[in-house]
Amino acid sequence: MLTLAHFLTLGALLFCLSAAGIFLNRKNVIILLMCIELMLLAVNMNFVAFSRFLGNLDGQVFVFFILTVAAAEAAIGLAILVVVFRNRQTINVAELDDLKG
Amino acid sequence: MTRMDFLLIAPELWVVTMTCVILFVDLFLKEERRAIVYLLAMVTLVFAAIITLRFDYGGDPTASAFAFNGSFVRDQMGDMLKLFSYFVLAMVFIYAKFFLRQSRMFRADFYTLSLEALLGIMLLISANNLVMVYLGLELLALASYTLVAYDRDSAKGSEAAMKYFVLGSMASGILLYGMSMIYGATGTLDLVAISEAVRVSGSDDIMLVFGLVFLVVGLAFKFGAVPFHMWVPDVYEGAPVSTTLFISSVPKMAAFAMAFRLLQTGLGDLQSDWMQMLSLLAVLSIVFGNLAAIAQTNIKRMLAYSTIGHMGFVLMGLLPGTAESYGAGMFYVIVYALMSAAAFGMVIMLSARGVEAENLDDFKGLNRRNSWYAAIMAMVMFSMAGVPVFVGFFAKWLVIQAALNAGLVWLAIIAVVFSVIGAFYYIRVVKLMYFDEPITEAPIDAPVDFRAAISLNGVIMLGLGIFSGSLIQICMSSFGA
Amino acid sequence: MPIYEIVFYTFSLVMLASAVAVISVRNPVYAALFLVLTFFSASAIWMLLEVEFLAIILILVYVGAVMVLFLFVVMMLDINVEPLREGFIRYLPVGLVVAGLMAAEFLLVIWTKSRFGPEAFPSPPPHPEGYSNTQAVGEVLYTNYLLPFEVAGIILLVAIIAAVTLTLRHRSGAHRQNPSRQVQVQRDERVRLVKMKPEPRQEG
Amino acid sequence: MSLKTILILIPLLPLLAAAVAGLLRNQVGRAGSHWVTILGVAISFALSVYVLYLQMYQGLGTQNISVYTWMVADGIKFEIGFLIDHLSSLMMVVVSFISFMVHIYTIGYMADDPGYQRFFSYIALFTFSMLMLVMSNNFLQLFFGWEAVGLVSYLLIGFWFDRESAVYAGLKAFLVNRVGDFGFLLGIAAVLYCFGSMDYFEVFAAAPGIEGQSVSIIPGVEWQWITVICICLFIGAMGKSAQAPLHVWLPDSMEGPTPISALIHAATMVTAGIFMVARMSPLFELSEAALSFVMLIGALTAFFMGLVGIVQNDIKRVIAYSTLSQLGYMTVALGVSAYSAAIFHLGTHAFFKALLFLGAGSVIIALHHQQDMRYMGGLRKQMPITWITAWVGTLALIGFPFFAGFYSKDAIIEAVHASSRWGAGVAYWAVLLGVIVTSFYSFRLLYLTFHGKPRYTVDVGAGHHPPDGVLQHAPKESPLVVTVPLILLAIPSIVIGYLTIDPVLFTGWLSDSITVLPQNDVLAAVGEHFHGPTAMAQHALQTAPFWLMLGGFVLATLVYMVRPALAGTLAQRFPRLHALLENKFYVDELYQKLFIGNTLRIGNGLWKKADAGLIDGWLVNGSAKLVGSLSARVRTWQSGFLFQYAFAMIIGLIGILAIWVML
Amino acid sequence: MTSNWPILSTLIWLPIFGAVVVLAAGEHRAALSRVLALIVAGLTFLLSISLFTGFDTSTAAMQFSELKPWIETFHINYALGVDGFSVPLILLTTFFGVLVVIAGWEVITDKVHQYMACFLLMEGLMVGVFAALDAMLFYAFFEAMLIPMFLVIGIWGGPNKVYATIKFFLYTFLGSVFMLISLIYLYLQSGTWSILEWHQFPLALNVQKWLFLGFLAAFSVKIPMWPVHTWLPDAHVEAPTGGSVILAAIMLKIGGYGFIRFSLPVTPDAAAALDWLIIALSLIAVVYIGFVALVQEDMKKLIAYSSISHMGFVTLGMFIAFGVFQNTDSGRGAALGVEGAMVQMISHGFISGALFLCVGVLYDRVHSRMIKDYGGVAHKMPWFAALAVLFFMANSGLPGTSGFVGEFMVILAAFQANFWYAFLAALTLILGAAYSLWLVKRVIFGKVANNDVAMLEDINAREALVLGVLAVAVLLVGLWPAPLVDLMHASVDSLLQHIQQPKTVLLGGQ
Repeated sequence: MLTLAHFLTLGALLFCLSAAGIFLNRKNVIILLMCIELMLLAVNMNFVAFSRFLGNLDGQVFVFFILTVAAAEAAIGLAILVVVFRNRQTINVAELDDLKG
Repeated sequence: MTRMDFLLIAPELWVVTMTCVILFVDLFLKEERRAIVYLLAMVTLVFAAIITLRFDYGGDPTASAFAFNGSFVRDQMGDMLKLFSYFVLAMVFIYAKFFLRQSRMFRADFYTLSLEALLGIMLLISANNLVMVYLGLELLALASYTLVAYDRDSAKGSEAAMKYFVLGSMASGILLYGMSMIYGATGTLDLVAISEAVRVSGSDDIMLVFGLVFLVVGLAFKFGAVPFHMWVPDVYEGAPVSTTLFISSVPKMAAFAMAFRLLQTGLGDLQSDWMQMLSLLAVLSIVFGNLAAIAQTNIKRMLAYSTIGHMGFVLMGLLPGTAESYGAGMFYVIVYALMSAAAFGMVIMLSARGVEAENLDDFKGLNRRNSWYAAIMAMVMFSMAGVPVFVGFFAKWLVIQAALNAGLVWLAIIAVVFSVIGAFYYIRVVKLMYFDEPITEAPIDAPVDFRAAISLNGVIMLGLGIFSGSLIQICMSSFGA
Repeated sequence: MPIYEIVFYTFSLVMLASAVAVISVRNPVYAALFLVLTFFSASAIWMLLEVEFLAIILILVYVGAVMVLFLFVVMMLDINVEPLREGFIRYLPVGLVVAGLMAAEFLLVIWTKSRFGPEAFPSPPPHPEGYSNTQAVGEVLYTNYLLPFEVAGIILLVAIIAAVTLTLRHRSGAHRQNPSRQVQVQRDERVRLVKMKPEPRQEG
Repeated sequence: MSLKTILILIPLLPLLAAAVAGLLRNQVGRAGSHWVTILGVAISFALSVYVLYLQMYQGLGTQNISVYTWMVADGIKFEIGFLIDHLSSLMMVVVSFISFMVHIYTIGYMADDPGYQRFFSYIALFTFSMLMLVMSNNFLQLFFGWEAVGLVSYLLIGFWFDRESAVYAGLKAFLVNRVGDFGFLLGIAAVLYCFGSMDYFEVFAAAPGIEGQSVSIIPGVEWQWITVICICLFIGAMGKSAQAPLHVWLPDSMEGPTPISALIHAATMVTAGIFMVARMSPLFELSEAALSFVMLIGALTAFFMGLVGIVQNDIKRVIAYSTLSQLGYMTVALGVSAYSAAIFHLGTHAFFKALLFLGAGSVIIALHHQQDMRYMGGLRKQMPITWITAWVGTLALIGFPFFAGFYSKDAIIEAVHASSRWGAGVAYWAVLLGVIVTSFYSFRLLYLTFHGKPRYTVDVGAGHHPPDGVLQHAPKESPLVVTVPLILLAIPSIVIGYLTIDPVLFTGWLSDSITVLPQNDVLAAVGEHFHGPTAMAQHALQTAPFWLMLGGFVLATLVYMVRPALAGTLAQRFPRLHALLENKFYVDELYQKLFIGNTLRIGNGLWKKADAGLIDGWLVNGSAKLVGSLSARVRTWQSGFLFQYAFAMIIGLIGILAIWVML
Repeated sequence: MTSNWPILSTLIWLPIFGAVVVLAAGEHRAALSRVLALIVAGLTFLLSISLFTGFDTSTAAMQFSELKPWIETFHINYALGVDGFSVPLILLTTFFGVLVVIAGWEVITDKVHQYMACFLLMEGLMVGVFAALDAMLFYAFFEAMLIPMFLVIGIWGGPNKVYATIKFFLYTFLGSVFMLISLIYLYLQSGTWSILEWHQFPLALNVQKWLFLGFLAAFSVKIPMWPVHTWLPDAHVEAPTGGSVILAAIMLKIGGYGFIRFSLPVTPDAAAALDWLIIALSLIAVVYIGFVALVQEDMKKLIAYSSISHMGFVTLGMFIAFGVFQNTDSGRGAALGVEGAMVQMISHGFISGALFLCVGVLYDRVHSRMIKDYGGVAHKMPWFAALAVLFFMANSGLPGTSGFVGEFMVILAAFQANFWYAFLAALTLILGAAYSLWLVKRVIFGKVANNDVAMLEDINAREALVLGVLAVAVLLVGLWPAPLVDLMHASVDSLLQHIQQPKTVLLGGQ
């Protein structure tokens, strides 16, 4: 029988994967943006599951907003990405280290 | 939806309207007339203040009014924070204009984005359910990311924006995860309802604590508390100083309000849990921020680490969870915003021809070049260091008092010891200004509004210190202390 | 209802696998496509939970808009696929351990039966006949969540402004005439009068 | 003029004179400065005599007069005031008279010195300080005077401040005195502790009350309070009166101008200790132990310092060691409770020792500041007055019958003989043998200086700084301002003992000031055999001291007149002994090593190692460095890599989760 | 002037606003700023005399009190008032306020207006410290004072000024934050910031001990006590003459004043329990620092170390009372100790101020503070030499000078408690004389050492005025300390009465 825990597990694993994706990735920033999308998906999974198991629509509404924001975020993230690329001709994460110390 | 709902959000409505107006007006403005945008932005702030002040609570400072099904709340704390946000933002606008003009980045975008961010801040301050918290936060965050990358030709700026964006999004992901747990545990998104549900279910619910951890981490990121602080120095350094100026000041007030709403209004019953988490974060921030700041040569970066230290103090004000401590935290955050604005204002003032005065050495011999500005900077630095009678001291005092009152003597001792260590790098700035010979003798010049603003901002350090009673009174009464 | 579980596990596995792929493949285009797959699977699971409206939105918004945007940018930037670096390999075990630790912590909490188990959260009854998830969400959205809804709109506005601010640029290399400036130019901007001392006459 | 006014004027006039001479030195000029100070001291002398007259013939009893309240603290009154009784009025006369003489003498002696006004200012200031000391009616003022004379002594020894050795001697004198004052101050503190008062009368009245009360300063050892007080006070006296082992400063103090040696380091200041003990007799009488201590110290000083005097070549140093020895005599007298004898010897010694010093000064002027006796000789012809007065002084010093010193010294020896105090036997032999030593060095000095053949040559073209033994001008008798004081001092050196022994020693003239317990009253025992000064002098022929003195004379005559080579031979025969004496028993060297060297080593060690090294270097700068290095390390954590930032955040998240959720 | 004129406020704010006015005179009107500063300082001093004349010595109660709410939320008041402890110190402050202005008259040529303003500011703040009756107000003044001093050392100081001034600032700052914790704790317990009410507030012994240590941290650094004294030599050496003077003459006194105002009355039982600590540290200061002073090669450093040593008497005198109570039935000597400590503070103010001015006089001419660069100064500067010798003698505690009075009283008091305390304390008689006079020997006396010395000119009228006034003060206090001591009798008696009653008893009765 599928319980809430199953869905939450899914969310949790997705969350961990996305987090690992962020700190393991050394290649390009686009993957990072994708990981963020994954993370939001994980959260959405939780909300949806809770919403359903609680019989309460608030969670779904929240997911709706998250999706909206995620879209806006993606747009801005990509815009920044473009700027980075224009300035540095690379979007390699490991090369973005002018700022440190 | 009643008329009352709209009355309550009138300031927000005004700001959003004006943002659109500015956006629109800018389309038809010639390059030379850009100043109109600036004027409009200032007008926006002034009227926002007036509108905010018009609202009457009937004399009870702790009363709150709800709108839109309880998703929006007006109370004295929120109004005060908003008013100070307008004020500090006005300072930011004045300072930024000078910088943007000089570095040829004077576009309407800065003002529209800042005003959008302000809107985010205002919403965050007034948010009373998790959705509103999230949206306010994102509104603020998205505008901030953009502002960091505002100088499109700056490699550092874009790098900073990228880092900020990735880490910020990750933090909001973490925060959302926490929210989902809270939602799951209580079945509601409304903070008041959450607190009622928590009262019913009891505070030892693992689900709540689990969610709480994520909320705290999300908040810690917003504050820039160690170990979620990594973005702070890079962003402060990489962003154009006009943006740093903004990021370092106004959003801190929103972060405070957000923390208060989430932790106190929503999860007040979990105080014993989050107190310990926050105290850990506070200690780490105070220790780490002050230590790392010492080794800096870039003033923006130094101030960034100093921010981390200061946010540790704000957390210290939050964590005892008493009315007095919230008052202390609120006072601290307001004071910090003012100090930070002044400090970066001085950085802008020294930036000649659009080249940022990033290095501490740019402050060398300032006293010889212009003793009044040196005095202002000195006041700001002493205030940040927490030397009486500057206002920064009173902030530290209130916070330490709150911690002691909660029996956290060890925390207070760590805090004061590291504030002494921190004093070192503040007075090093004073040392550069007063004891060293200037590198350049170039006169320091700025428009009259800038000079007036920075003078006012500097004098506030002293004036608000000597006459700190009323502000403290307001902060305390907001929480019923 | 084994079919229910089969569907769940299938899509779950697909989702997780493709998520792993997203973070591990070298080519960002593949990554984007795997991301699409992830979202698609998620959408299916949401369907399973009878959250139809969001499931559809997920496909529409993400797969239809966001992912396209991603792909567009990936293509536009013409990023070359770089080899894995040595540092990554060295760092990987630690990273995996940490990720594993995190997952373990999460799961430990989630599998606390007393709190997350069926006793606390019994399986929801299926929706009654004629229930429209979309309608239900919509009703809440335009009443209780009116203010957030408006704010979401503003967020999108910010996104627009941001995108424009960051990426719209006049080509710096191109020489363009600015007619209005040409018309409005003043006399003293054109001609600069220089006052000089007369040169002393050279003797001899 | 009331008595109080007179008494105030006595010290105040010299003070005012000193202020005028010192502060208005350019306005009053050289003559002005000596006139004003001499006038001040002269009036002061006259008034002192008047007070003494009142005391002796007008029946003016003991007067305890308060001038003003210095302060009141903790219920204790600290006052400035005068205690006038026979002892203090006698001391006032002695002090002001000697001072007066020295002032006059100085006009001649310092005639060419650029610091003329300063010098007068100093000696007038000294007179003030000394008078304050002797007139005091309480411990505070006593201490004030005590230190003030030390100050002036310091200034005067180092008067020629471009002479390194003089400045050094002044410093040494002050510091050694401070060592004594250290004890003295503790003594005063102990007095306050025991009696709760600073006033002599109150203290003396309460003194018997603390008899038997003891204190264990070092755990396990019980001391009588009264002994502690007395010994502490006496340590002060040891410093001021140059008793061994705090005597080292006095010979060096001869670096100062000769009038100073006469005034301060022979006649007045150094006797302050003697005076003080006599003044404190009500306390000392209560402590046998302290008195024994006093006696033994005195005996030690009297004998051994005399021995050192034998081998010195510097004329002033010989007299200085003689002074030390004589002070030892006085101290011995104090130690056997013969306070009056000590005071008596103090008085006579003041005259003849001042005389000797001024005589020596006269010689020194004549020889252009040559002080080494090896370059003198045969001066009796050129300087008859000096010669004769020097003979008078010498006879008085060695205790030739009828001369002043005879009476006082004989009385002391008799008193010691009569004493049954613990250690009195040793003391008796010390003072007895001291007589022959005294006689020997005194005649040696006389012979080397005035008799025999001149050991100097006169070379008119020798320049301003001729080598030793060469003079630019032939020596001649000193001017009147020098010789008159010599003569004026010679007279009392002869007669004062004869005239005053009876009242001072035996008829209890000092009994209003000095307390002697009946069982300690050795003078009474001596007095039983006293039948007038003439008889005493006649009787002297039958006593040991006289023959010992004569022995010294014969020995000296033999060595220095009859066979002048003998001295060198003796020195060669006993090189160790000679070196020991020549080097003053190596006390200076010992102190140099033990105290000065170690003090500097400790100071440097504490400074460099503890202060700069440990506290400042290690703790203060060390923690600063620690913070700095921590800062540098912490800084590197901010690597600039996005993935590490994210990693840190996740670690933080995991950490918090682990702590609060898992635990 | 009417009796309810807020004289204390005037004394605080007149110099502070004066400083603003002087600053406004600007860099290019140096002469004007000098004159303005002198007028302000002089006026302040004249006004402060009314404190002395109007002071009622018969009561220990606070006088000239002022009370206005400041931060009402936390019951913080702008509360001022003076008693027998504060009046002499305030007078000392205003007195030196005038002197440093005169002392810096020609010497300072760079940024004169800021220099003068700093000193006026400091003057006002220091008066504030001595007059504050509200702990927060006290703390505010206490800390704010650091800033002008920090600037003074840093701007007009010597070659190593930065190190010295930062060390000074951080050292004192570190000490005082612990006091802040104590103060806040006291407020939280008592609900008031009024120092006087704290005096009466009962506290358990171990709480008192912690509070006491908090206060100790602040005041021991300020005064300074061994082993937290190392900032002082550096600060003194690098500071300009005026800075050294104020530092030595007044700022150090604030530590001593703090002990009297806080440590003793607020935590009497802890003070009684921990008096061994203070006494030990004081005696170490007296002896150890005496040795260290002896081997100094830098005149200012020597004087600085001697200051530490002398301050040892202050702390010794204050904390000897408990020993006295224990050792004697009458308690005689306790008041002597406290009053001695106070007198020592005043006297040390005069003497060390004067000594630093003396060094300043030499430094202005030769630009060296090293002892070896001098010798035979008396030949060229007889008047200076006379005054310097007087001050050095006073420094070594010569009777008749003010230096004697305090030391004498404290040694007497120490003897009432324990022979060895007095024994060690009295060692200063030897050590103090040794380092003072050895310096005199090397600098003032001897042959003219070098060309620099040969070129020296004697002090001018301005210098003579400053040193002369101080000489008079030193002698006056030395010859007649009664008026000074009488000022504080009532306050001392009441303090001693107070500290004899254990606060813990009160607690038990509640």
